[in-house]
Amino acid sequence: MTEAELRQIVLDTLGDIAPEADLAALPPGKDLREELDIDSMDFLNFVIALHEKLGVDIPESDYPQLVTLDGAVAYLRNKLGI
Amino acid sequence: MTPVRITYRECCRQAIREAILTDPRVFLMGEDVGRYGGCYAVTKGLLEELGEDRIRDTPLSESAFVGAGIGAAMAGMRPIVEIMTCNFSLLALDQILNNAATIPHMSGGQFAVPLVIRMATGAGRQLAAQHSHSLEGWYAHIPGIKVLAPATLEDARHMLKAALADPNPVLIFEHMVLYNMEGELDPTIEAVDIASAKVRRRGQDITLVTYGGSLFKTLDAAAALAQDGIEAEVIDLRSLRPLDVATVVASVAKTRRVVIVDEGWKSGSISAEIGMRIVEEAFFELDAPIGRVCSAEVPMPYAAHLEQAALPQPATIAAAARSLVGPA
Amino acid sequence: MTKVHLDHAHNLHLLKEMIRIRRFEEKCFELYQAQKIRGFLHLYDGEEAVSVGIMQALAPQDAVVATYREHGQAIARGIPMTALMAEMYGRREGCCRGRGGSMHIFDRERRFYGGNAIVGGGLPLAVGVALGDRMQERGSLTACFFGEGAVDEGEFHESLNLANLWRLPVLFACENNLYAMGMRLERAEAEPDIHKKAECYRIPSEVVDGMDVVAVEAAARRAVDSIRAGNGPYFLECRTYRFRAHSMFDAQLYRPKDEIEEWKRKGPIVRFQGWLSENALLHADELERIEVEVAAEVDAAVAFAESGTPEPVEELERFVLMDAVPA
Amino acid sequence: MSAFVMPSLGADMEAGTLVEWLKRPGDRVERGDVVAVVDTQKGAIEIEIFEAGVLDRILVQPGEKVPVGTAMATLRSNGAAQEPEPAPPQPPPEAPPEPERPPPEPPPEVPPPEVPPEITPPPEQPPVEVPEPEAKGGVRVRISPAARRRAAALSLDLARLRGTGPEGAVTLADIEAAAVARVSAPPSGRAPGVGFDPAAMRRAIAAAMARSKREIPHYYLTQTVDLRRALTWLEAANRDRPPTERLLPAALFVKATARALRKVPELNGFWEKDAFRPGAGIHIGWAIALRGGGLIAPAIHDADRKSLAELMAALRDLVQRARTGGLKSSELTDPTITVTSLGERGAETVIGIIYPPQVAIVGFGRIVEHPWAVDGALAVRPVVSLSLAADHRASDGHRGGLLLAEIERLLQKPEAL
Repeated sequence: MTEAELRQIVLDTLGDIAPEADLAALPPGKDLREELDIDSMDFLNFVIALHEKLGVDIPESDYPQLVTLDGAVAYLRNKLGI
Repeated sequence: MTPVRITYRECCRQAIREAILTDPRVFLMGEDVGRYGGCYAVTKGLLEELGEDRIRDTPLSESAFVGAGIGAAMAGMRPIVEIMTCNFSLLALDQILNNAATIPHMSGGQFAVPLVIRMATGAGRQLAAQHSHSLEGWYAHIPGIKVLAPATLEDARHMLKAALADPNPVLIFEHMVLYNMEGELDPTIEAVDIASAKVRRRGQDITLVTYGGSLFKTLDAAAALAQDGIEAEVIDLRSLRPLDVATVVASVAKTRRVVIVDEGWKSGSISAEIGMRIVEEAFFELDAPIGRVCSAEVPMPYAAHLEQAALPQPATIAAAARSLVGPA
Repeated sequence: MTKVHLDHAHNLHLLKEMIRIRRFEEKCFELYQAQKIRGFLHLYDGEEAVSVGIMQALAPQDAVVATYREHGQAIARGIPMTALMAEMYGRREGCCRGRGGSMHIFDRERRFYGGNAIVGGGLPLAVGVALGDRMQERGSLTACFFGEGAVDEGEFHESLNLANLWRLPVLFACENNLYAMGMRLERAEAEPDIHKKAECYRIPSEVVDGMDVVAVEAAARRAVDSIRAGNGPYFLECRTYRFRAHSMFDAQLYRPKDEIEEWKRKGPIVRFQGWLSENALLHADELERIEVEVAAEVDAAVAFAESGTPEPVEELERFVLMDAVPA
Repeated sequence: MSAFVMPSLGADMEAGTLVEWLKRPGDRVERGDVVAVVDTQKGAIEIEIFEAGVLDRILVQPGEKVPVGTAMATLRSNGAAQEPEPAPPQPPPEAPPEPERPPPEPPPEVPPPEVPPEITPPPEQPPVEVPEPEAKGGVRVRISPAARRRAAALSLDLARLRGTGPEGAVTLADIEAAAVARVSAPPSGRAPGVGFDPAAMRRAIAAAMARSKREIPHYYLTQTVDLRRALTWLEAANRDRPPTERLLPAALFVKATARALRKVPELNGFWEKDAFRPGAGIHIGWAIALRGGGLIAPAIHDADRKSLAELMAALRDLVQRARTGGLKSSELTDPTITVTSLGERGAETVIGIIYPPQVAIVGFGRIVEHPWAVDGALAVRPVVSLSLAADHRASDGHRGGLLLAEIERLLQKPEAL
């Protein structure tokens, strides 16, 4: 899996949670929760979706690394070793 | 056991004869059932064999002899009363409703009315309005009685036995067009129940619910539909009260479409009741409106072409089914 | 004893009317076997004197209520054979557009209030027509025909009681032909003497030889005079016999063949025609002319029916509800 | 030469068996003479001939059963010479094999009536189970019940579906096809916000809130609650749970409120016709903010008896279905009290407006770090502002206070929730 494919999976997952959001315009470094009006329930669903799609375990303590698009992609690349 | 070739009329006769020979409490009463041999020749020869005491010709007094049948049943007999046709039963409706159907309940269970009333029913022989009614649906409205509509030879042969064994008044409607029907009686069937419907033809595209004389028109319609690749499931109700709704609902849940075929007039008919039961119990299974094919709401005309136009026909049944199945 | 005015013309009229009915019924019997007439068919052979006799005493404004064995009453009342035959062919040109058939003949113009296929069903109607006529002071009466089988129906009791209670102008004409379908009189009646039943309701009643057209006419005139004088209903028991089966499909297991032959020998036509000839009141050519005229009338009726047209199916539901009461 | 045929003696007589000839070939016959005897189901019946003439040849022998209309003998009309012996008569038409079923009286060719048999229109009563799938602009979608239920289950927007059923109605097959089409749709083909019509929802919220303010005499209480024990327990509990089973503070809030209501039942129920009607159970209405606007508070049934894991699953399910229009109307109508929480990005304190005909609403603000006196010393603690708005017709401030105190007490022992 390439980084671009991984980024697309993250974007798709965010799209399921915030269907009406314009993901193309999402600044990759900004806090997702602010940009996409995501609450704790949405964020939990985001983590669950990544866990199910990619088979990675994401402990609660790692949540802060996933709050931006770039952060999430980097974290997952590291986890998946790609 | 080689199957026996027999007519629906002969099945009825054998059932009556067997009942009288096996149970001293059973006797037959009705207009011209003895010397004349029965208006439809069902009881021909029984008077000579079983005698005047057990095969009783009555004067033309329907209210009196039906009421007498109720009284004899309450006194311990197991009478079979023949009303020549359901058209004449209107003269005995008060006895059937206010006595036979009501006394067991009204007496607090002190009296049962183990009575069987047989009637010919239906149209199709140009007997005009007063002799062509189909009133099974009316009687199926009444709590306290059971209403049967034997269509097959096996049911004509064995329903009477079960009806006589039942402690309640049981009305058996024999569609007059069926008397001449001939076929092979299944020898393996010794007895039948009188409460459940039967699937006479399997299918998964649409359910056709019917009873009595309309069964064979409905089977013809199903055959026609099969040519268009539409497999119809045909259900023979056999009993109109109690109604075996479960069998109907199970089929509708599979096919999701249903047409009810009923020779009665549509308004307040048994088909109306069946349709309502389906809506109450299988509303979410439906994928199309419930269809009905009934007689036109007119007094049955004598002229052949008008009578045939008024009655349900295989063509109209198949058309109703096609309109619900939509483009294959 | 009211006397029947027996002039030559009247004799021929009585004879011809009976022969008209007989030949019509014979043609119906033939046409049924050829599947031209269907359903139930109850023929009147042997009872002609009752209808013809009674109809002589009725006036045009009087009403008639009959039963399913009604061809005799219909023809004697003047309903054309053409309309009757077309009705049995199920044609629109029939007296009821082909909807009634043999058992349900109606004719508004001749106040023929129909045949009724439910035994006893006509009696309450007749009482009602008489009540309506009396309340509208029409000065007319209603002749109600029924068989002896009807006396066992509850409606017989209810109708006779009501008719005399309100002194209604009803002529109860019982055609006692000894058989209610397969039930011989004695096997059905605790009291086989039918006319006695009318006494329970204090209705004047008579027994009359239903095979003697003159006797029937005389009795009918006595009855009509009494009714028109305001004495209320009158009961006539006409003892007669039907030569044919109850209906077309009847092996007549319930009566011996010689009994039928015996009654045929003293049938209404044979007797009256014989009496006229013996008393030189009928010439051979007159009888010949009657037979030729009747045969032509019957053949014309058949031709009319054969050329009839079926009522369009689109009219099936017409008259289920009426738009208005016919004037 | 004419034929003497088997006559029809009754409406339902199809055939007859010749029993006996009463005349022999060469006999003279007159109209009305009885020439034979035929047996039927009714018994033996004498048969008349309607033509005068001389009986010519017999075609049917006694004992033979032949259908009505079959020629049984030939008749020479008067004076005609005996016909030369014609070819042997072909056997009377083979009696049609007795059909299994009654040979339907051959009805004259009756064209099916032009008027199609009237199919009674489907009953128009609205579905009970699933909220009205009004298409935009309020036009009712013609859809079969089975199709509607399936659409709800698949969270399909009905408005854009074209039906292939009677008069264009949407059928089950149409739903199945649409569902398949959606799954295979390219990712970008995102289904827009689904379910509720925002305008209709806004109208409904406005009406309810206005009525609440108009009719209900609210009293308000707030309390600040220390959450250190609760959050510490939560962190430990989530450490060894997979994401799908992890708990959020909301689960603790719902459970604590539900258990507390057992002690103060007069806050759990409805105010109807000037009287309090207690709830048949403790059904917590959990306020969910919908993306793109709108608020809905579906019920978590018997919240006091559910485990934290069950509550969490219920919360996730409600949020997911609320946002896709898959809620049952019964879930919207039977909460016995409402709990609202604005979450991490809400205000510190939220004080709600009661949702009629309920009699109370509990609010949880944002969890924040506050200075907190512990045994006389200053410490920093994560706290939450807990509020209650209650209907003064049904309860008094004192009872409201007891509820908040009980919630606080329960939150100090999260492991017991």
